[in-house]
Amino acid sequence: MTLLTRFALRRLLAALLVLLVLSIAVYALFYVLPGDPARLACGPKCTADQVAQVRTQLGLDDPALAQYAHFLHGLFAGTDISTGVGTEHCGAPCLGFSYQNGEQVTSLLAQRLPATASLSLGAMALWLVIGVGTGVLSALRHGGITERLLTAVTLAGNAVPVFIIGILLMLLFVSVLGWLPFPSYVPLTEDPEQWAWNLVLPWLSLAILESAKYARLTRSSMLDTLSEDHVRTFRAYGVRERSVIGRHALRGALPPVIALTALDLGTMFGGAVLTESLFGIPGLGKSLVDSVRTEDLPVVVGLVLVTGFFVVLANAVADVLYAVADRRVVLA
Amino acid sequence: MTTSDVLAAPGAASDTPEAAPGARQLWRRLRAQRAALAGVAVIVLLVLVALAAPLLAALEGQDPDAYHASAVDSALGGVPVGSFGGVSADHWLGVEPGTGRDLFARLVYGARISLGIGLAATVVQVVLGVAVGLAAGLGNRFLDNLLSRTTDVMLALPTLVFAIALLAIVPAGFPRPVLLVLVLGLLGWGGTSRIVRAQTLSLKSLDYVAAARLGGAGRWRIARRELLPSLAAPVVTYSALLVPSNIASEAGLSFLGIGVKPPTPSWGQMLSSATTWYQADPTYVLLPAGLIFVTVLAFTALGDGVRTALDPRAGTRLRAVARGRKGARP
Amino acid sequence: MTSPLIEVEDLTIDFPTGTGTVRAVDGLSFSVEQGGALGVVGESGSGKSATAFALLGLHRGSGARIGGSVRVAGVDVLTAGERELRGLRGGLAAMVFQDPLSSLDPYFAIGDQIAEVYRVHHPKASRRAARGRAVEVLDRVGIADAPRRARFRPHEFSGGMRQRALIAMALACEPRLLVADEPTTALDVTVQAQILDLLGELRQETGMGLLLVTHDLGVVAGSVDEVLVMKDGRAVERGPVGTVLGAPRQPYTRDLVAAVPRLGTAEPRGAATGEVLLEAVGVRREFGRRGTRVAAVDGVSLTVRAGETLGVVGESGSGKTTLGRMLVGLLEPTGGELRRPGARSGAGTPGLQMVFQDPVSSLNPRRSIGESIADPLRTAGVLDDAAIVARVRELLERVGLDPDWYHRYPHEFSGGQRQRVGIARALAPEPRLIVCDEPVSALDVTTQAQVIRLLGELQRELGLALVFIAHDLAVVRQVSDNVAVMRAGRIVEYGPAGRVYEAPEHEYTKGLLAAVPVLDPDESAARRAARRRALATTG
Amino acid sequence: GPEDSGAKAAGGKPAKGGTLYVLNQSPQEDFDPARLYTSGGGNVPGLVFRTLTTRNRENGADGSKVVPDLATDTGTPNKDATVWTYHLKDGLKYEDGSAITTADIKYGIERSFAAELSGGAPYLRDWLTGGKEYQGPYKDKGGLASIETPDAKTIVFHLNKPEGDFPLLATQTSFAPVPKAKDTGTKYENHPVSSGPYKVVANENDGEHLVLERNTHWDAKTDEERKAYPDRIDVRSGLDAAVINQRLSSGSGKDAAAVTTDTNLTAAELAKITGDKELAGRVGTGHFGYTDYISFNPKVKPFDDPKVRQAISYAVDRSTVVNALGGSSLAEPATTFLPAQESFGYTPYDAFPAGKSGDAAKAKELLKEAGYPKGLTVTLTHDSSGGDEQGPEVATALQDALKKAGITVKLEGLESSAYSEKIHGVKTEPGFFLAGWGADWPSGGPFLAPIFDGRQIVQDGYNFNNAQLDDPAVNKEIDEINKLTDLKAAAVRWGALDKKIGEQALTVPLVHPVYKRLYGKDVKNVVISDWTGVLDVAQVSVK
Ligand SMILES: Nc1ncnc2c1ncn2[C@@H]1O[C@H](COP(=O)(O)OP(=O)(O)OP(=O)(O)O)[C@@H](O)[C@H]1O
Ligand SMILES: Nc1ncnc2c1ncn2[C@@H]1O[C@H](COP(=O)(O)OP(=O)(O)OP(=O)(O)O)[C@@H](O)[C@H]1O
Ligand SMILES: [Mg+2]
Ligand SMILES: [Mg+2]
Ligand code: NI
Repeated sequence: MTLLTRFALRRLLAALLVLLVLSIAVYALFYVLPGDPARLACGPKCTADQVAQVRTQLGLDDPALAQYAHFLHGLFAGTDISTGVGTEHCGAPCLGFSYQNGEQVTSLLAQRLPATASLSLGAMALWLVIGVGTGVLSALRHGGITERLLTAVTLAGNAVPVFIIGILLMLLFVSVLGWLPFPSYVPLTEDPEQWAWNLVLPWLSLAILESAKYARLTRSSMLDTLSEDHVRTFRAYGVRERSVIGRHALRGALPPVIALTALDLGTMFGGAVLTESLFGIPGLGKSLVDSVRTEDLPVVVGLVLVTGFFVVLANAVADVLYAVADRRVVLA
Repeated sequence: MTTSDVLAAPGAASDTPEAAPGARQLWRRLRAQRAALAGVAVIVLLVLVALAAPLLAALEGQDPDAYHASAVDSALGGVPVGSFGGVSADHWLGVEPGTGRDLFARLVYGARISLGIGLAATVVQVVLGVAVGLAAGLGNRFLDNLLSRTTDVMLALPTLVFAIALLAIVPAGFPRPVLLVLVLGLLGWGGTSRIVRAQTLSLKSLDYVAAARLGGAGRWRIARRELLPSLAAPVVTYSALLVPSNIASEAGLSFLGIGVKPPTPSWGQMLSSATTWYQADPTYVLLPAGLIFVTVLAFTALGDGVRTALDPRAGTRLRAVARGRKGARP
Repeated sequence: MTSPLIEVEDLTIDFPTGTGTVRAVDGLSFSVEQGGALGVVGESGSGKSATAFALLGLHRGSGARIGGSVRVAGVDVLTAGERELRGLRGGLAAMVFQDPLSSLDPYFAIGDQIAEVYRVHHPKASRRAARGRAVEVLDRVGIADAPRRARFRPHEFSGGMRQRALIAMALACEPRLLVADEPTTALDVTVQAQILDLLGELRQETGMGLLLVTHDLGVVAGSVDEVLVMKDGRAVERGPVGTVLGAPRQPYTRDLVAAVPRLGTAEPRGAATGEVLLEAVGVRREFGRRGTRVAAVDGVSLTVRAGETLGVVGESGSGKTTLGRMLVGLLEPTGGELRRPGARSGAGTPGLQMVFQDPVSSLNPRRSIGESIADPLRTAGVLDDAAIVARVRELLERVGLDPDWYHRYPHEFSGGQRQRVGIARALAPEPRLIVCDEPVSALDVTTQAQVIRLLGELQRELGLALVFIAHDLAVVRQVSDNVAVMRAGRIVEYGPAGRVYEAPEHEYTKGLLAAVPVLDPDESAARRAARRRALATTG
Repeated sequence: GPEDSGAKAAGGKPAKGGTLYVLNQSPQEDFDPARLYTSGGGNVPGLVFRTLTTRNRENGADGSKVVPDLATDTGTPNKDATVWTYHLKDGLKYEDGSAITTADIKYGIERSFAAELSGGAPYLRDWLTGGKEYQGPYKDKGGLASIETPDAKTIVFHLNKPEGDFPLLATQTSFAPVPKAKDTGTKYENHPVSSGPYKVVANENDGEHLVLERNTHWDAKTDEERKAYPDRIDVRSGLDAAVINQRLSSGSGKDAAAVTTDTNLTAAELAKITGDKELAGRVGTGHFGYTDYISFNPKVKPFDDPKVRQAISYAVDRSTVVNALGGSSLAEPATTFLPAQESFGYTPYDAFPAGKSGDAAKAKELLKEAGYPKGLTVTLTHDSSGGDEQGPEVATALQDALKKAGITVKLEGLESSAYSEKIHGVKTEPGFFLAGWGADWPSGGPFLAPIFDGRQIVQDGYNFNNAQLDDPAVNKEIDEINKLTDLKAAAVRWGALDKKIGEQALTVPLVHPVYKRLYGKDVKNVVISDWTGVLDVAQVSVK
């Protein structure tokens, strides 16, 4: 386990480095972007004087490096901002304040996270069930007509951009059949039943897309383990096929699936932009696109860092999970 | 990066390229798979359509950018006049709502952009990915760490954000398709690089590379002679899956309004403007969606076929000779 | 008398492949009495495993076509229903597979795996009872501290322990027949001897029958009553073990027996007196990072002279390959010094070449063998294209391959042929020293003999020096002038071959020599008894 | 045209009670009266903030009149309309029962000058004496001297120039009272103190979800405008446009009592709804004063040549533009710069009659005269976001129309922010681009002055006088009209001015957009004024 701890620590350090580079990249990018955040924050009819005032207010007059240093300081030590009549404190992992509306970026992120989490976690559960199930089935029926059918179906799922799947699902379930409400995000805390009903279509869209990938991965991984010697051992000892597959083959096939799940979940926590846009889910991805458009640097940096954090974290978790699940893998 | 993760997942890379087939054999095995063959046929057909777009449009007698105010009903929000989205002898596949532009002409012209961007972006991704992956796999620890972390950053970048930002930075005069190729290519090589690095690392430890070193071959020669041919298999497989994902990405960017510039038609752009019309004029959605679907399907089938054809398990194995004490090490 | 334990009649097995069908077993018949022990030997691909698998009906669902009849413990294997077959598998007949690492599920504790199998055949047994049984059989096969070790997972066991665990799994259900498919091929000689001893003891104790599949004639000698020699899916010869090995009737069997390297029969070799080509002084090599650092080679000193053969023996993991790679410059030593008088140092030293252990991974599958051999010549850049091709053809011919095979790819060759290609490649730059890393371990005895003969010829003709790495003491004996015995990264014994083999000084060398299987069944039995006595007194 | 404007009040008598749901796209991120920039005090904010004056909450053209709110009348000007005096009504209270004073109104206005609270309209800064230098109450404790509050009920504004439109400006939320003791600076928006019929009881996720309940201290007797039928108003924002329209059209459950204040029906949705009688009956139509047009910069060749501008004016095909914006029910072809509403001073004219689909022959002729017999190539700058009125749909429609006249149009589509930056910079402004202009209040002044007043050319900020017209005659006429406090008389002169400027072909008016919005089944008393063009949440009832 010490090996594992050290490995985890090393990955963590690398992750921090990656995040730092990410934030620098975003800052750098924003300096070359056309458009003036102060102008965008102030509104089109602001006078030049007003824009200048706002620019000072936002600290955009400072040299680029000073701004970045200020950002880092806020991140590690927190920062204060004037509300006019007093000051507002923004505690230690402070990502700054939105240019657009002066809100703390951390609280903005916290507001968006539940929607994204609802979308990703639900979709994940669904695609794991559909994907792994299909994968196992087609591995078992290897070479048969069932496998070919399943392969065709999964290929098809994999082949369509998510917003088309979404539209087709809406057409079918909302317009033609009328079984489902037109999706509209309702927070879980507000009404769990409505929350689930409204998320069914977004979940399905993502799950159809993703489960295709998982089915393919599970299938090939399963075929690998099914041809492994230890599976043969249990067969040779009269263990039932069901238990050979369920206990031994599936178990061996799972590590890559786990690894991929962690990675996908990471990416998805960064916001499934297209899905969120299509279904109007107020998640991280949607606000990311919005804030890039309004050049709301603090929000963009915050979102990119959160996304990056989840992706890098998921990468590391995937590797650790993989190593734990399969001790044969040497941690490198 | 999704497919890359699958391919680059530890363990998946461990397949030593034993008995891997050469190009001739590859084609023979590919030919044996009906799905892959169908994929190839569809791709060839689509490429032909793209190349002959002006010819096909001329045959129909339509210009992809010409408006036909009379073909749509202004009072009804601009839905095409006539059934199935305004299908007629003049407009073989109907017209675009709101503008009355000819759909057939736009679809065939759109093939140029969609396929062109899909293929070209893949080339950029593969070239960059192979270069970085090889360098990381062959370089010393420092270089490897540097490049691997860079790859991590690439994979962690929210592609869309940077695509939006990059598209905003570049002067408006820059040809948009080229720009899209560059954006997709420059932001999307992480997966390839990871696969290539993993493969390089596992190949590097093989005895034939050691033999080449003993024979006096330098790094570059080893990379070229011993590694690249073996890397070709996973890279080709992966590229076949990259093409459709790039086509889908172009569609996605267009969906967010940052794809090719109007009036240039692309399937993605058509699809994105069609999304609001799916109830009032389903034909308008189904045409580009169907085409993208078929294309992506064809490439995926081809990719799968290549993967199967390259799978050492598909051929007869010479495992028996490798028995003996192999695998004895705990 | 009861009916025989195994009755195989006119067994044929066909495997459909992409290019037609392969007949793996062709009209094979044999039987084994209750409690009897049959050894099945033959070169690779002769159909031994296919036959063994057929006994348990393991070909079902694989697409193989099977003809004839197979009865095991009264069950007609080919026609039995699913249920009956499951009862046979493990319950009446159990199988031990070749590779002990991959034959166990890496994710489950060993005890649990045994318990699972036990409960399949004793559905009424509680989980607890099954676990108890697992500990019991693990203890029986000599796993010390079985209750604790039962909770270990396979990767925490050594190779020998894993093989014992597999045997324990077989024992758990008290089968009447044990089918062991090359159960010791993956193990070191000392461990191999222990396992074979264990099998012998269990037979005596439980009276179960044994079918032992192996390509190693030495292994069958002391372990079975009867031998069946197979070639190309047919039985060549069958009879009591002493008769077949001592006085083989068929020419094929005779060749096979003759090809087995023997400890006692070393050709007299001229003493090496040439110039010193290579000298290692206290060479050391460590792997891993802080905390997990291990010394694979730990202070090795040796000298290789022109025209000499230095044999290096030692069990798996003792550092032989690491040493060999350092000698040719593929690995940098972390300590000590390597002197290569008259040669540049570092990889690509033309004077030093290597033949690799694994014929599969040592040739680039995507390049023709001619190109692979030509590569060092091209890199050198001295010869023009035509001259290079001519030289490669000459080399191919020299190692006994058809020069017209220049454009063939590795997968079109057999293991022995590939090893010859590897030798040709090593010869191409006209080296003065070749390090051969287990060049014959992966080969059949007959092919093994051919390759050894080839190396000997080349050495004589070209005045080559060889460092011959092997785990097989007999093979080393045949070719070496000097021998170094390695253990845990150190050389424990180093000297002229004759001296080391006839009068070993180190306990470890003595143990190794004692564990080498011999062809004579009586001798074999005597040695086993001696080993057991030794154990009894020390343990 | 205005003839079809305004929906009839839906069936049944409106009654008090129930909850009204508002489904919107944009969250009410700014709920601070100083930061809001909405015409006529806004819709949802208008429920919480009362201002000195307010818009007349009636259907159609009547709705573009200004009426008193907190004040007893729409203001008393001095002779040249530079000093405006207001008196408060009796019995005005905040949600906590304390009395509303003119000092609070003064403080509210002063807050809007603070850089911390940026975002509001610029007029006060331009009009109030000393406004340019004032930094807001946080930095400048002394206050703004040009606003006097001789007593708690009187407030006097001193302007630096005559402004007959001042009563219309006084409808903006910056005229809402803010009690200084309750001011929390940038945090005030979380719980602004209500002076209107509803108070904020919940504000989640920065205006994404608002719950408003009756303010018991609001006295209907002091407020003739707001009906305030529902007991509760629940505003849910951050929804996708399609979601909103879909929910309104199915109208199940709570959605039966729902309306939207920011989501139009799209062409595709309209196409579907038109076929459904029940749905079509639940569509409200509104006209907000807005014009989409082509803008020329005569400083850039070849647009310095009036003939070229005229040729383009003749060549445009307004029918394809209308179609691009959703067809004839969502856009009306425009030939005047002023919106087609009396309050703006609409005077019909068509300086360069292009007919329904363009007069290519006339255009070619003009081009030949201008020295381009073989046609010419120009670049049209537009916003690259799809679905925008200045977006690619309109640009490509124009491209196709001009092609017929021998004008090759290259398109330069820019990201929204880059596009605004470029077209509003005096130095970066392209020669030929798409633009749009909306009214801050229904009057010709704010419509024409920023666009054509030479003194409003901004050198180092956002400039809206894109033609960079600095015509003394025009400037003088604008000053003259501003002096008029009779808004009707002023309107007539604005109309005449529009016609006069129109003849110079500095812009090509394309369309006036029309708003079509769905409302729920249970929604009654639908009022859509021409001032806002959208359903007034203060008037609807759900019982
Ligand atoms: N599944 C299979 N498909 C096709 N051919 C097979 C298959 N299994 C075995 N064979 C072929 O059948 C023949 C006999 O194989 P078998 O495994 O029984 O040999 P063996 O005597 O056990 O050899 P070894 O000593 O290498 O284990 C070989 O030619 C082999 O290539
Ligand atoms: N690249 C490496 N990294 C880490 N450890 C290594 C490496 N190569 C070898 N070792 C370790 O060094 C020790 C000696 O290995 P080596 O390959 O030299 O043994 P060997 O005697 O050749 O064994 P075998 O007979 O199995 O080939 C082993 O414990 C092995 O695990
Ligand atoms: Mg075998
Ligand atoms: Mg070795
Ligand atoms: Ni991915």
